[in-house]
Amino acid sequence: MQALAAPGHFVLTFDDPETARDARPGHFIAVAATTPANAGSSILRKPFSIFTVDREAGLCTILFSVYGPTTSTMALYKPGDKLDFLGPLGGRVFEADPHSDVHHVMVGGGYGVPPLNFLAKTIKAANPNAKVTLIYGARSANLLVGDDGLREAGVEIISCTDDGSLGVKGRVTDGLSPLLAPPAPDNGGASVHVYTCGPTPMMRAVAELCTAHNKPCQVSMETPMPCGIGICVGCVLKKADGTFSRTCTDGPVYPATEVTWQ
Amino acid sequence: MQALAAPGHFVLTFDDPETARDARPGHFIAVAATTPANAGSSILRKPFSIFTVDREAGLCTILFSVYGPTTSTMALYKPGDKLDFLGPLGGRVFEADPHSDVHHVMVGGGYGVPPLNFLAKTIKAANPNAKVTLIYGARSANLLVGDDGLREAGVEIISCTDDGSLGVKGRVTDGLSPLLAPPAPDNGGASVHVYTCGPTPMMRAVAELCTAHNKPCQVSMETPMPCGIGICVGCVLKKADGTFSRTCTDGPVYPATEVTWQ
Amino acid sequence: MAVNLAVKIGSMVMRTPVTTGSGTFGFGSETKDLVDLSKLGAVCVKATTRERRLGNPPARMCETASGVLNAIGLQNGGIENYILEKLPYLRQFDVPIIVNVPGENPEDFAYVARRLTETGGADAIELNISCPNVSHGLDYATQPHLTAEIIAAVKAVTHLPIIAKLSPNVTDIRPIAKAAEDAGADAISLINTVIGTAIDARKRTFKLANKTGGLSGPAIKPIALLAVYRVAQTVHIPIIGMGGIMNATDAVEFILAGATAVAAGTVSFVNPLAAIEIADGIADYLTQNGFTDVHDIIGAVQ
Amino acid sequence: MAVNLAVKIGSMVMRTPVTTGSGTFGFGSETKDLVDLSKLGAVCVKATTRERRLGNPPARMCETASGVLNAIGLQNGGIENYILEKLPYLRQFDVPIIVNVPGENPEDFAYVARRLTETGGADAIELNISCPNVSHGLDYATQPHLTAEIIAAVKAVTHLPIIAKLSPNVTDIRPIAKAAEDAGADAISLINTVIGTAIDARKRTFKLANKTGGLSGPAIKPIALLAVYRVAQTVHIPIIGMGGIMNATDAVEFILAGATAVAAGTVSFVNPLAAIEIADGIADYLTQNGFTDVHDIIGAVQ
Ligand SMILES: Cc1cc2nc3c(=O)[nH]c(=O)nc-3n(C[C@H](O)[C@H](O)[C@H](O)COP(=O)(O)OP(=O)(O)OC[C@H]3O[C@@H](n4cnc5c(N)ncnc54)[C@H](O)[C@@H]3O)c2cc1C
Ligand SMILES: Cc1cc2nc3c(=O)[nH]c(=O)nc-3n(C[C@H](O)[C@H](O)[C@H](O)COP(=O)(O)OP(=O)(O)OC[C@H]3O[C@@H](n4cnc5c(N)ncnc54)[C@H](O)[C@@H]3O)c2cc1C
Ligand SMILES: Cc1cc2nc3c(=O)[nH]c(=O)nc-3n(C[C@H](O)[C@H](O)[C@H](O)COP(=O)(O)O)c2cc1C
Ligand SMILES: Cc1cc2nc3c(=O)[nH]c(=O)nc-3n(C[C@H](O)[C@H](O)[C@H](O)COP(=O)(O)O)c2cc1C
Ligand code: FES
Ligand code: FES
Repeated sequence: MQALAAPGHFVLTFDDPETARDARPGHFIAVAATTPANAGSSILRKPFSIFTVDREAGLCTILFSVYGPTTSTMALYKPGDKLDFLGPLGGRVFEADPHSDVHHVMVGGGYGVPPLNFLAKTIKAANPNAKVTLIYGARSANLLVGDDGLREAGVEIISCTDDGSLGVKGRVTDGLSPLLAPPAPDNGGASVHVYTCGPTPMMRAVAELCTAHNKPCQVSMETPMPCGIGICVGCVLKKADGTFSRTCTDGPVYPATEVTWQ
Repeated sequence: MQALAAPGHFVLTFDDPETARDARPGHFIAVAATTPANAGSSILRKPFSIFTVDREAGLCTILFSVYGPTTSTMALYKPGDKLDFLGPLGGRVFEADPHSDVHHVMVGGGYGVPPLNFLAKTIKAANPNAKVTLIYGARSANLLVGDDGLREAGVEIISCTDDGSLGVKGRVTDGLSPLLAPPAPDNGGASVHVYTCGPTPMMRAVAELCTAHNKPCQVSMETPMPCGIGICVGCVLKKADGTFSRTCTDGPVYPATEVTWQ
Repeated sequence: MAVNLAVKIGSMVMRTPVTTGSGTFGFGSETKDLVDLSKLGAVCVKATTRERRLGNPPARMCETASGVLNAIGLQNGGIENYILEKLPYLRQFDVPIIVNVPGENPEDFAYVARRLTETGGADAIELNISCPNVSHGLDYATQPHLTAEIIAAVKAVTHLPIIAKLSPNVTDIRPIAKAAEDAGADAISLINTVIGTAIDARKRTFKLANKTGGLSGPAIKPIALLAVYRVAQTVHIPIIGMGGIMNATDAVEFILAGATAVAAGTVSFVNPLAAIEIADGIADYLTQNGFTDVHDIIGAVQ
Repeated sequence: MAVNLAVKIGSMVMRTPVTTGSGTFGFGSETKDLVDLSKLGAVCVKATTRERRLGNPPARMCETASGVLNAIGLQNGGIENYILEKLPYLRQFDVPIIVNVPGENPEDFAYVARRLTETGGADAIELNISCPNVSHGLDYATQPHLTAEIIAAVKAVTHLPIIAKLSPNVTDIRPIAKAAEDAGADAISLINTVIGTAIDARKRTFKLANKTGGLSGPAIKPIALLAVYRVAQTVHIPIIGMGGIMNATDAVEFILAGATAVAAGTVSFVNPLAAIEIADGIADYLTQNGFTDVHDIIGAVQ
């Protein structure tokens, strides 16, 4: 049920036909990884984005890296173990029209890559001719994970590493800028639509770049989510209108214009 | 490093020449079974009696059953894992003279059996002619553990099960009484020395029976031990003189006459 | 054999002794695909104030050892929004509704209580005089006479059962509980969260934007159990116990300490069905131990 | 580059900012095969009373979620026993000694303080006016004027630094800390344990013979951090922070909150070397974050 995607990274496959059927890119599940051995060490569920779905087989995967009690316990799971999760969760997910003549540009980092991978594949599955690019970043090449099957699906991949060990040296915005600059010579003139998920400072930089270039951008927020189901009001994002929005059930995906970055 | 002794029971072998050299029957170790996956679920160390030692190989074992976080985590240990323990701990341990002409009678239940097994083997190793009997009890036959190698060493074993599924039907005191009654026809007239370890009500019954028959009895107390090293004063036993004694460093073994059973 | 789980809080009858904890179950409709509200002993909704409140800025919550710190800041749509938008969903179910009411002065409390009474918006009113996350919120439950003042103000405008929700952040909770009883409270609920904070050593900042928050979850269970026990030795009105209840065994401990009912708080974040499953578990405990009525074990600890 | 870890508590110089917590490290000699006392910032010994005390009957301790409840009841051999039996071992090491002193009246406190002063039995005296496990123990630290009374009584008989150990079981700890400072305390230590209880649902009894106990360990860290922060905003004398410190990161959080030194309490039960390893970890933190002196981060939380 488990495969090592990169050092410290795992892909966990779980069998749930309903989730496989209903999950859209941006949806997540909330996992409680409680065992007799760790009872009490982590109280709350932890959210993980859907990485891949196989509707026929009724299987889904999540991709995770090991941080604390939940992910450490998940890393110990063996085939046949039961995954205690709620999901698919999320109110507003990524919206993309595979058939429109836009260049879909995804910009991800860290555990923001899995849902973008899902989005890229979903667009390509609906329209193999859609132009899809995934820009993603990491400190170094061996932290880059989550691009499985994308090249095969015809997705262009631009990797950016801080140390230049793979692809563009620099940040994801260094990879993104050329695609936004008008006239966009390398995108055949199509308008660009940006989708981003990853660490907040990265998303903020991406969103501000898009705003500067007047390009639409959807951001998927990764605030901690104590419950994931809308009852704690602990996951909020301050919106541009001054109100607080629950990222779990009102998001996690928002138009960049609705988001304040405080 | 691990073997299943009976359903839910494990024998854990650890490599520590110093403990193997120094441990005497009644000594215990205090285990902290902390992993990233269970951080915080159990704060305190938990005591486990030394079950066997192999001085040449520098190996020791403990025998445990699965209750809470510590033992659940220990049950997951794989060969090569590091055991975080303090020990051997204990101030006063079992005192037995293998060469004196006494009938050594051990009465145990539950996790009281491992240290008595150790004691029985130690006596027999020093004097193969010593007369040693182990009486032990459990609700049913498949909960009886800890008698490995005793028969081979010439120890007489009397098992008592509540349901009569093995040995004497009834409690350990039903097995003990005949050995104490004067004249002791089946012990060749030797005086009897009793050693007991197990649940408090059992030890109390054994101690009171010994007192009634005027036989010496050593009890190994199993109070919870928050630190095991004498600094918390949380493990105390009320002694007959009214003072409180730390079972970890002043015990765990006491002459039955010193103990109050409140 | 069937066991009786029904208890009374003032005139409000609960089919099981387990309610949700205010602020830990929203307004009931959030979990409509997951929870059949009619299986709850009662549903206690999030704090509802006279005016709409936006709440505190994020970060609002963080985890601590066996606990959760929160500083939500009473985000809610206000009483009229509750009556128009939340109540109709709740009233589809045959379950008593407890509305949690904070306020900054006696008039606020009385206003909301009156509107709830006029509109049939509640079966009981829980006066949240102990919220540590807004200024003035906590002050009332720190002084017996202030506690009494709020209860009297609300008592004057409603016939609904009044539940005084008390704070553990006091030197001695007993005189405050006594003042609540004397002022006419029909029940006491406790504990609200324990005040605390968390610091991020790497960033050298507080983890919560509000700096301080309220601690809930298993970490506070020993504090809550003692508060319930002490108050049970002091007053004659029923107690709704809460603080770290994660399962039926925890709930039984609170009942043994003297609680007539209990609330599932933080645990609902992990398992939104907790309040229902805990009630089932209490029934099992009673059966296994030869009791036929939950009243047999209220305050039975030795 | 070497970092400075030394701090001063009144006139007492600690080589590292980490002491042991009273009652969680015995009298030092218990761990003689494990711990070199001279590597500690200070060694704070178990409560020492005028007369010998037997302590409470067992069960005295039990585990709770991320915490430990204790009701030891100040078992100790009394001040003369300390001077004769415990002090000689401690004085073999080059380490300051803090003696924790509880008492039932001002005279008791003063008596023990005077004996310690006459015999060179301590480098600082920690007044335990906050022990929740004996009657009258807690009362002093619940009222500013009682706190001041004890400190004044001790101040009159000793030139040694006086540390007032405060309780978290109060409505507001700030006026009490202020009263301690005004009465002449040289430092404040906090927090003592949080009052609580635990119940065994199966047996329907309290888990502790004393019924109630004091909660320590990671469960109370959020409560302790806030108490330290608030007191640091209130007084100008140094604070020794404690409550749930398990590692150097926890210790840094307390220093950021405003503590000048910290104590390793319950953690010593798990790892008797904790106070030494935590000091090393604080040095690493300072180095990694570009600081050269622990004073640079005292109270630095934003
Ligand atoms: C909508 C959403 C989707 C997510 N999807 C994924 C996903 O697909 N894959 C994935 O691996 N994670 C994902 N995350 C993040 C994941 O939920 C958290 O990392 C979670 O806290 C891990 O739980 P834990 O119990 O293992 O660690 P925790 O106990 O929560 O954390 C342990 C320590 O590590 C720190 N920490 C936790 N997470 C991180 C981090 N990401 N970076 C740096 N420090 C951290 C904490 O502050 C804490 O000190 C997602 C989060 C959100 C909000
Ligand atoms: C001197 C001494 C020697 C010991 N030697 C051994 C030994 O050799 N082998 C061994 O298996 N154990 C032994 N024990 C007992 C062991 O230390 C405890 O069972 C320990 O609490 C287990 O830790 P845990 O974290 O797994 O469970 P905990 O978290 O401590 O317990 C989980 C739950 O199970 C209950 N529980 C714990 N232990 C028992 C028990 N024994 N019976 C019934 N309920 C229980 C607790 O009350 C709690 O509710 C010894 C104890 C002492 C004092
Ligand atoms: C996120 C959160 C929000 C809360 N909001 C409220 C509230 O609005 N009104 C109130 O009286 N109590 C509120 N509480 C307190 C709970 O109702 C309960 O008293 C407390 O959390 C202790 O119980 P627990 O440990 O089971 O959660 C809130 C608690 C949490 C965790
Ligand atoms: C078993 C035990 C005994 C204690 N005895 C004392 C004591 O004698 N005097 C005192 O001032 N504090 C005593 N304390 C309180 C600690 O010194 C400390 O203030 C408290 O435990 C919080 O810190 P911690 O969470 O790191 O343990 C004791 C704590 C424990 C757990
Ligand atoms: S995570 Fe609880 S409301 Fe969003
Ligand atoms: S277990 Fe701590 S003193 Fe015995």
